[in-house]
Parts: sequence; C-alpha cells; structure tokens
Amino acid sequence: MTEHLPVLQVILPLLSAPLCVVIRHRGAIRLLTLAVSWVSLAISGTLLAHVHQHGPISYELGGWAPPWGIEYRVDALNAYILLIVNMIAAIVLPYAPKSLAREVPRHKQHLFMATFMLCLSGLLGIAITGDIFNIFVFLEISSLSSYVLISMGQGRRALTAAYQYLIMGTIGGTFFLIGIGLLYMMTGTLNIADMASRIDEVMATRTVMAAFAFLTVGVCIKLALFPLHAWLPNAYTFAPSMITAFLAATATKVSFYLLLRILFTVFGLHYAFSTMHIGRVLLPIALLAIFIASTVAIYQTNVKRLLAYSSLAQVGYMVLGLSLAHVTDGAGLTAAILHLFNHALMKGGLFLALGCVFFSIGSVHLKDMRGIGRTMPWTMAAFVIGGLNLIGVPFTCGFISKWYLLLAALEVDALWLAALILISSLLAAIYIWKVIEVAYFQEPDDPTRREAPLGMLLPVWIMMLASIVFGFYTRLPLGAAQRAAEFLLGGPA
Amino acid sequence: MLLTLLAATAIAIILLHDLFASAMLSGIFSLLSAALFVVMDAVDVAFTEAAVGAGISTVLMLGTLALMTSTREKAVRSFHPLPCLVVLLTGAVLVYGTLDMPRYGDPTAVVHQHVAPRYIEESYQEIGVPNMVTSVLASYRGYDTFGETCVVFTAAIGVLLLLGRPRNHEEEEEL
Amino acid sequence: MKQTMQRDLILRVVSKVLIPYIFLFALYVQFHGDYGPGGGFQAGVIFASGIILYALVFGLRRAQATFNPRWVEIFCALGVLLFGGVGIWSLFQHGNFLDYNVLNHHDPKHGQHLGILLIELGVGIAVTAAMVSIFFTFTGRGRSA
Amino acid sequence: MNPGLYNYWVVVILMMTGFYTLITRGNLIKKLIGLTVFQVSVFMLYITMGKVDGGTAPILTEGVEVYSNPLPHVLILTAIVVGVATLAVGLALVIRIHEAYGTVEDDEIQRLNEDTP
Repeated sequence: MTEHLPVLQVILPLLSAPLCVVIRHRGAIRLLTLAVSWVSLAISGTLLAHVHQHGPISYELGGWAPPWGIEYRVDALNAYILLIVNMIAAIVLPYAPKSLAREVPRHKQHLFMATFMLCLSGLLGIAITGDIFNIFVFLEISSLSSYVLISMGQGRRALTAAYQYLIMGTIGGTFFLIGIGLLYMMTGTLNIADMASRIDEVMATRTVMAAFAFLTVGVCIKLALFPLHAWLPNAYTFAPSMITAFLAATATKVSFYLLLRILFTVFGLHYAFSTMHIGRVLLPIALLAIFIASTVAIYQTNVKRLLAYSSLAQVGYMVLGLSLAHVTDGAGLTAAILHLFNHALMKGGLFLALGCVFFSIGSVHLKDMRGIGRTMPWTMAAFVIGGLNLIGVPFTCGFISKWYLLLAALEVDALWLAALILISSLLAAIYIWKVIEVAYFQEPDDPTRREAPLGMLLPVWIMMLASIVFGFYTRLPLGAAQRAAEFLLGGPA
Repeated sequence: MLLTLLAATAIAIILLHDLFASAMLSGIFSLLSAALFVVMDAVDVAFTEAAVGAGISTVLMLGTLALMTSTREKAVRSFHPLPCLVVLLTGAVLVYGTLDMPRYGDPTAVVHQHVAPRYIEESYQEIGVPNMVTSVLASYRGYDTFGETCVVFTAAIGVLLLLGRPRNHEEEEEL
Repeated sequence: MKQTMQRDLILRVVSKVLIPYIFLFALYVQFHGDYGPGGGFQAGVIFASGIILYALVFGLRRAQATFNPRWVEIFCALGVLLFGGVGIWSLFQHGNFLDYNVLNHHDPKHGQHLGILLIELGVGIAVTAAMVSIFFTFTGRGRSA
Repeated sequence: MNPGLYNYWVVVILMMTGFYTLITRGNLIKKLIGLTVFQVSVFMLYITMGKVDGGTAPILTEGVEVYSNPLPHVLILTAIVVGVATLAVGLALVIRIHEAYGTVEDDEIQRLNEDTP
C-alpha cells in the first residue's frame, strides 16, 4: 500500500467527512477524526522522509499518465507543507471537543467536524497536487468549508465576516481560474511540470503576462497580502477559537506555498524576477504590510483581532523573504519557508491559548482579561512564550526565522532593511507587552476564575514547547526548509 | 447576436434596482449563455448551465428573496472612483492579454494540439464511450469530478450548518 | 404564493402527470451520458427539480414526509462515499486510485464502463440529495421563522 | 486589428460588468448576482477557446472528422458546480445576516456593527 501514500494523504480526511455525517455519534466522530488526523500526520512524515532520500514522488490518479491524467507530485517543498498542515490538524483536533462544546450548538457538531475535515483535505489537496486545475477544485473545497466554519463563530459579526471572506475569496478563486484559462490557452496543458517545460516558447506573449498577473493577484487575495487583506482580521476575530487557530496556522501557509509554486515552478525564477520584477513589487508591499499591520495591532483591544493583525505582519515577513529570492543565494527563501513552519507553531499556539481564555472568561477583550495571569497561570505562560516567539527573542524558533531574514538582508548589503526588520520587532514587543501588562500587572476582576481544562491546555503547551525545542534544535525544520529552497531555486529535490 | 443580447442583459442587471427583476435577468443571462455554449459545441456545458444557472440558482435566489423584508436595492451613489479604476484596470489587463491569443476557432492553436488530441482520437479505444466529455470527466480527469462532488457535498452541509434547525424530538433523544 | 399554488387544482393534476416523467428523464440523462450530453450531475439536478416541483405544489411538509431530510442528508454522504469507494476498490485491485481498468481483469474496457457507471451514479445521488437538502433548508427557514 | 479576437473582447466586457456589480453594489444579494454574471462570463472564455472552426460537439459520430476540444468543457462543468455551491452558501449567509441585522444593505450593516463593538 505504500506506493499509494500520496493519494491516501488526501482521501482519508476527505472520506472521513461523509462518514461523520452518516455516523452522527459524537464520540465515534471524535475517535474517527483523531485517528484520521494522526494517520495523516504519519503519512506526511513518511512522504517527507521518502522525498529527502529518493527524490520527488509522482502518482498517477486513475492510472492515466500526465499530462492526460491528473498527477500527484510530492517534492521537498510540498512534503514540508503537508507536514505543517497535518501537524497543526493533529494538535488542534484533541482540543476541539471542549472548545466546541462552549462555542457550537450540539446538534450541529457532527456537521461542523465534517466541514472541518473537508477544509483539512482541501488544504492538503492544494499542496500535494501537480495539476493546476486540480488546485482550483481543492482550493474551492477548502475555501467553501472555511467560509462556513468562520460563520459558526459567536455573534452576528461572524456572519458578515464570513460573507466578506466569501466575496473576496471567490474573487480570488475566479481570478485564479482566469489565470489557469490563459495559461492553458498558451501551453495546451494543465499539468504543472508539463506547463513549466512548455511555457518557455510562449514566455514573451502578452497572454502569459496577463496570466501571471491574474494568478499572482488571485493567490495574494487568499494570502491576505496587503492591500488585499481586508477579509482576514474580521474572519479571524469572529471565527470559533479552534478554527481561528487552525486557519491562522495553515490556510495562509498553503496560500503562500501556492504563490511559491506559481512563481518558481510554473513561471520560473528568471521570468518572475527578471522579466516581471516581482521582487521589486513585493519588497515594498511586504514592508508596508509589516509596519502598517503591526502598528494597527498596537491599537486593538480585542486580543484575537490584535493577533490577526500580527498575522498580516507575519505574512509580510514571509513575502519579504520571498522578494529577496533572486538576489540572495537561497537565504531569503529559506527564511520565508522556515517562517512558514515557525509561524504555524507560534500563531496556532497563541490562538489556541486565546481559546482557553475564551473558554474560561467568555471574552477575549483586554478589559476582561485583567489579572488573568494569576487565575489562569498555565494559559498565560503559554501566551507569553508565544509572544516571545512573535517578537523573535533568542532561543525561540521565531528568532531563527528572523535571524535568517536578517542574514538575507545583510547578504545584499541592505543595512536599512536589516534595521527595519529589527524596528518591526519592537512594534511586536509593544503589542505583546500590552496584553502581558493587563494580564499580569492588573488586579483580577474575579479571582475565582478557573484555569482551562487539561484537554485544552495540553495542545497549547505542545505547540509552545515545540516552538522552544525548535529554537534550539534547528536542524530539523531548517534542513527541510533549506532543501525546499534549493529545490525551488533549481537544485536537487 | 447572442453576444449582444448577453451584453444587454448584463447591463440591465447593473441598472435595475429591483432584486426580483435582477434575479430573473441573471437566470435569463444563464439561459442565453447556454445557447451560446451550444453554438460553440459545448452541449454538455449548455445543458448544465441551463439546468443550474437558469434552474437551481434562480430557485435559490427567489427562495432567498421571499424571506427578505425589502426586495428593492437602496439607491446608492452610482459612481465609485476606486472600484471603477480596479474594474478598468482588470479589464485592460485582460484585453492586453487577448492580443497574443490565437484567433477564435483556429484549429492550429496550441490548445488543440498538445493534450486534447488524445482525448479525441483515442478515448474510444481506451474507454469505449462515444461522448468524449464523459470519458474525460469520468475517467481521465475523474479525480476532478470527485473533488467537484465533494464541493457539492460541502455546500449541502454548509447550508445545513447555517440554516438547519434541530429536528426537535429526534435530536433531544440523542443527547 | 405557496398557499394559492397548493389549492390550484390544474397545477396539481398537471404536476402529478409531469413529475414521473421528470424522474424518467433524469434516469435517461443519468444512464445515457455515455452517448449523448448528460451524466450524473445533470441527472441529479433534474431529479432534484422534480422533487422541488413536488414540494412547491404539494407543500414542504408532504415533500419532507416522502423524502425525509435526515435521509436526504445521509444519501448525500453516501453518494460521495460511493464515488470514493470505487477509488478504494481500485486500490484493492492493485491499481491506482480511480483506475477503472483494474476493475475487470479480463477486459479493461468493461472495467472502464463499470467504473464510469458507478461514479456517475455516485455523483447523481450526491447531487440530487444535495440540491434537495439545500432547497428544503432554504424553504424550511421561511416556515418556522 | 485581428477580427478573430472580437469574441474575447465581448467576453471581457461581460466579465467586467459582473465584476463591477460585485464590487460596487452595497446590497448583498445584488453582489451575488454580479458574482454569477462574472463567473458565467469566465466560463465563456474557456468555451470560446475550445471551439474549432468547422468542428462539432465532441461526441463521436460517423462521418465527422473535426471535433471541438472537450477539455475546456470538462473544466467548466466542474466550475459551474463550484459556482452554484458558492452561490448556495452565499445566499444562506445572506438569509442569516438578514435575520440578525434586519437588512442586507452593506452600509446599514456596517453602521450596526459600529454601534455594537
């Protein structure tokens, strides 16, 4: 069965969704989804190890050879992305029952879990496939399910947030579809590898340029890159806690992967950076995203929204690394790819910690969080660790990715850029400090409040401990990120 | 001719403020485009577009409008500079992109040369189904169709999550 | 609007005659997709529109008594599972996912026919159930609100 | 000027009317109608590129040599389904928003949102 691992990676979570609907029994669903997510994690681990040893894996769906059939293609980059997504899902799912009991009506929970599994398999499907139209199909599975998941949040603003995301997301999806159409028109194929080999002949045409524009803009909407970010803060603020944690840690990562795939694999480094000058376009956008989002974050009173803006800034860091890809020898790209992993850990953990806060006090507003450092010591300690990661304090994994970003900036002798990166970290320190100050240095309103249950704390701490461990033992994620960056820049997989 | 009618319908949709009329017009738009698809040999697509666009979508729109308190759009400021610019820019990029496209109906275009010939010439030997759209849909790209089925499934449970109510007695027993 | 429709005798009689033919046409589209335009998705939509017509003319309650929403929900899932099941089956026949050639060891073409028949059936069931379920939920909302 | 591109230009105009309705209108239902027009026009782009001069529908028939390209048709069948799925979820959201706010006008909803932070 091992040769079928690529397809099982997507099919298992995908088929568990209709099973959830048929079973309906909450306990059974909990077991099923947990089992599936762990098996899925094991599969992606195996795939990554296999790719590192033996090179890319190709799997022909339906037994039809590409480009006639659809191909699953696992390489050093997407095996790494699959691992991130699966890891987050496997940590978030044990957290789900307690958190959902508080936030989602009981009679809807089986449908909710089914939608969650669809969202997970949609994200995995985007990452693993080697066929550009297949990306669109799975993009829509994941988007449609995330609109629904977000709308299940508390209060009516979750509905408008979901609607806003639906409109923006569908525009992004439709732009992507237009881009695919134009590329198909010029190359006659939908298989990404085949497309990459055939695109050279038509590279100079205006149609390919238009396709480039539509694909990039479409993905940037999904990525919530400034100034196309408007949907993200509301969506993350009003979604149920576990969904915010899951989407913040995975959805933007997969979108970023998609951007890398389009820029480097489909169009190629040379076209994207030397002909279209995407690096020069993205660099200022990334800096604006970092500074504007971090500044706005400082003024937020809803901590979930504060972290959502911080996510926008973090997207900025990733894009910053990407924009340096053509001038540095892999350092910028390595930093960006490494930050995918590190940010998934820290932001996932932070949002999960906020979920614990919501579980106990029913709010995530600063004014309600006075003194909870004393009443909820474990949750807030985890929050502090996550905050240190965001700032990029040494001995956390956040430091490692900032460090590589700085190296990339220094490699191109851009001292001003290095200085800006350091200054932006100070902004992060300010907004994290705001929360810490309220939580630890003010008197609790209600000292009888209790810590969140162990079932919720454990996933939070797993993420936070992992973020510290990977701050020391950088070899594992860094090695994988370097392999992925080398692969994108044309080296062996 | 069809294209002109389509354009007229689309512009009428922009101008009208009555939502019932707009919903019906969008149904007509789908129906007209289905006719256009037939002209361009896409009979399967035309069939689906007529059934979905003019049928299901319109039923859903009307079903939604039946629940609304007001079915007239509020009269709003008609000129928005920024969105206008975005639309013009997008359109300009698209038109710019069309300039190097192969001519409409050109049999030597790349689209018809690389992947498609196998579907046309060999699908009958390989699959034994005369309708090539069916063979590509169900077999060569069957996995896309699986994804598509999952999208429909997602929409169904999504709508249930959003609008479904507990079916009282049955649910209470279970809890 | 609904009330007047339910009282209209002509509408009821005509629909009673028409609905079986709609179902028949849906079955034709479902199984004739190999030769003409059509297939599981189109058939599903047509079948669903038959049920929707029934619900519009005879009222949501009677339609839901015949097509229990709980079962509609399950059938939608079963349709997806049938499609996926064909894929899993081909895995067990030592083929790749959704490789229909291996479904019949003597003649791959028969395997293709069988595979296409089954997955189109899966699509048909899932789409019918999904459309009916969406329609029921939309109109049901108006009732109780 | 290349006359073979006329079809594409009309399709672009149709797309942009839909896109315009989608991003300028404040009424949530009207936005979705605009979205439908936008998407259907994108479908036309695909079908247009699949047409071959003198070809017929891609169903094997005796005596016919030239067929139009079936692949865009397959892709668009999938895209149509995705479109209607999005529309269904969007309309369901609109119904819920209408229940919660009593309006489906974007500006009124924003005002209500500002009143209750």
